Amino acid sequence: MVARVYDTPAEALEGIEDGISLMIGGFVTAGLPTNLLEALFERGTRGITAITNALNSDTVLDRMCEAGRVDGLVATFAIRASSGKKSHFETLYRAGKVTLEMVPQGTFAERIRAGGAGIAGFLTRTGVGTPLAEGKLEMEVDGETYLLVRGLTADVAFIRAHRADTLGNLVYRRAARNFNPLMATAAGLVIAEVDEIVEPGAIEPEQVHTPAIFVDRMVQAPALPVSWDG
Amino acid sequence: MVARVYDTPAEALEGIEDGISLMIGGFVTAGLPTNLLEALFERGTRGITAITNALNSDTVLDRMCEAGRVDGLVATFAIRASSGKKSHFETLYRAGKVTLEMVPQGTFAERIRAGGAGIAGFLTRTGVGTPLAEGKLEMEVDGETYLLVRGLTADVAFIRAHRADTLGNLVYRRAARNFNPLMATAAGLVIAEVDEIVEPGAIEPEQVHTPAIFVDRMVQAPALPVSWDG
Amino acid sequence: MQRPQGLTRELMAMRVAQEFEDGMTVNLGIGLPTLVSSFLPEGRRVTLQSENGILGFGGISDGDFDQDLINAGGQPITLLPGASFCDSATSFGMIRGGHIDIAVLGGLQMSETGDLANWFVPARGGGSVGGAMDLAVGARKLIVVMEHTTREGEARILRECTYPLTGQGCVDLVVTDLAVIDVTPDGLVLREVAPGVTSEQVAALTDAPLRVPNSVAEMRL
Amino acid sequence: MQRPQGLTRELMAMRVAQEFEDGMTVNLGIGLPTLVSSFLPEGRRVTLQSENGILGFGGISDGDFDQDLINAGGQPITLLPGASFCDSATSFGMIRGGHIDIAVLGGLQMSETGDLANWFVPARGGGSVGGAMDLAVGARKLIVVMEHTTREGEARILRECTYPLTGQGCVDLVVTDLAVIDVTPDGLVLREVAPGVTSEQVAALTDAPLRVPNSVAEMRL
Repeated sequence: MVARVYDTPAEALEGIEDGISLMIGGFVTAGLPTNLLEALFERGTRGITAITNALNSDTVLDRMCEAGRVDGLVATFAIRASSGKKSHFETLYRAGKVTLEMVPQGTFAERIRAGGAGIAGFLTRTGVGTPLAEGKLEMEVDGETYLLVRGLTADVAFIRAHRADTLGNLVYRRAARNFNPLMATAAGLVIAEVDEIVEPGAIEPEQVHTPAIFVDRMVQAPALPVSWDG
Repeated sequence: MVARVYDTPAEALEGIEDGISLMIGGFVTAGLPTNLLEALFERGTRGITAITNALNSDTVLDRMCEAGRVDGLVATFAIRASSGKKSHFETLYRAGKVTLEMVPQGTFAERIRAGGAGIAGFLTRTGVGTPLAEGKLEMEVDGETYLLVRGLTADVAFIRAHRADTLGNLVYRRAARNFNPLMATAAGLVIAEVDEIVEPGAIEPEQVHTPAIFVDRMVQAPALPVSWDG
Repeated sequence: MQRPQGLTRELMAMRVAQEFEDGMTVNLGIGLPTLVSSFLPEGRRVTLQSENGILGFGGISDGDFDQDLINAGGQPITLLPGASFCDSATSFGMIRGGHIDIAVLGGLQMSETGDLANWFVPARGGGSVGGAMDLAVGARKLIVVMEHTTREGEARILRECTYPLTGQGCVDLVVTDLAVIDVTPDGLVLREVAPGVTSEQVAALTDAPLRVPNSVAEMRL
Repeated sequence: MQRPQGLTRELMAMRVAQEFEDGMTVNLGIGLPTLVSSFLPEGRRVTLQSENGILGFGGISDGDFDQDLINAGGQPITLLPGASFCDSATSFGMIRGGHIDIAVLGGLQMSETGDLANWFVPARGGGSVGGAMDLAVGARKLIVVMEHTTREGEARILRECTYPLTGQGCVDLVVTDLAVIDVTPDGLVLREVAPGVTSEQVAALTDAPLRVPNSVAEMRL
């Protein structure tokens, strides 16, 4: 499919309904689609299951939790082991008002890649003998124990890239890549916010990180500063 | 590890012994490490299990078969359905002198990626109900049948890239990429032949296709023409 | 019954290309399917993907040969603006992950439930699988293009394939030199016949049960 | 027994860095392990990898903050010539696939067989796993760096961990403020003691059985 370019983040969300599963790219401050998240907050969408590496306090996602828009979270980092500022998510989680599926980060990345590539599951040693192995099938291969872990897909993915062409080819900047190219493959509707949109041919064919086939919608929007309290 | 640069393909093969499993990158005419293969032929190495997308007649790999250097092949394309020029490999295969494991091409690529990424196996629908499912575990996921396929690694990989820096970061040209970056992750010893070797920093960090961590040895050698009779 | 004269390979390719809609991404298999790239419908943006890691290429190139710029059949190709390259795992991720709208494959046999056999010829005792099995299960829609019968006049559309399979229940549509046939949950349904060919002739040359609606259109090419 | 004065965090980091050999690629976990990057042995080429998709970075940056150039702990970093970026699946492919020579992780508890617990604090009823489980099973060698005891003086090196595990039998070496201990097939073996600390003191503050060779070296820093 050829991607469609929208004028504003709000317009890029047309048709998005309550109850979606939503992948959100980014790692700490790098490569977060904050414009799209702010627009989604503004839109009032509810019943979201968010699939994202981390939920930190003082982020738009945590404000969405506070506003009761989030039903559940699939993440690698959401509850701090150390004391410090508690997120709204943590408060809600401890009150049993939101669900949390904690996934080791490498397994999280691989599950999303698998989901996008038609791989229903894979065998990893990560998590064997830990609480995160609960409910998972164990298999022996060559005398080593592995967990069978399922691929992961979502209804919608919000990603952030640096440069796009009008077809939807994407290039990421520095460590803003992280989960974005993976999530671009694994959702029914993929919406990218980008710093700039250029004509086809302006990106070298060898330098495309996410081929246009994966991207449905785009909007040009500068990266917003992301707060992070360490 | 930091990659070591060798002066000639022959020298880049130092220490390679008989009986190795050998991944060989390339697709038809694109991205074949022919300099390394010619050097391996010259070296007289025997007992090779070759893991490569295709074996075509009139190639150095087929001449290695003719010379009795190859014990087996893991490939997606090796025996033609149509008549036409028979490879030496096919003659030997029909005489029971070499083994062949035929793998669907997507499964072949994914098995190598898995091998390099510590994934012991994965579930794919590809091949279900076909002769290539024989001996593989079938699993049901959400009412769909999948095959459990194993990851694949090798002792040595020969790959071809366009540009390298002295640390071992690689960039591929056009469709020469194919299996090369996958094989670079999946072998104990990875040897790359490249068109040019530049200083660290000359390749943009965003544009590296194969990070240096995967490459052990490099040699600068121009691409040889590859014959291909369609 | 005399086998009717069917479409040429070029006309079969032209008919297949009509299935492509604006904005679709398509993978064309080796052989006859590759021909389809010469007949892409004007005014429709169709993106071609090749499993060796190319998205967005043009036609076959007749310029200088670049070893590194070939399609899955090894033929030299041209690039269009906005093309991209990727590795084979990513490329088959596109295919297996359901991101390809249509794949077109050649066929040796197909069954009434859409099983496809197209890689191994028992008479020759050989064949190679290449990317066919991945395309068969992965593409959202699979079109098979093949002669309606073998050179010896034997049916290729059977109750069950006798050749080793490429995929089970994977075919959605078959375009032959004689007809266009849909694979539906209720079996095979004749959609169109080639000019000068009758529904009865098609049915007679099809071993699998074939539902023939009251009115069957003639192919428009 | 009075708990002896141990190494500072900086000295622990310095001792860990001595394990790095020329040409190695190393992943430093969040917290104390990150400090190790300030003490890389001179003259040895050590490449740093961060699981958020960076290979070949330098130290912590004190220049303008670039949101897109951070390590796994969210700290701004500098790039060295020859650095590269990749996506998280590729990055964890490096880790899980055994391409990282050494990972350094913080710890809460470890067992005599090298089990590690470092992500969940039962007293707080919380914790997050991040990339720790992948690093624990994937790195060729896993070094844990932690205080020898809790703030309350309880042993962290136990017969069995009481906290939820990060990985089973994954630790190869532990560096504490008091000692360097190898995890071997025969159990824990004391390799070095901190300056001014005796083997007896270390053994007394270690709940797991600890083999003490006849001669135990003092750490050289």
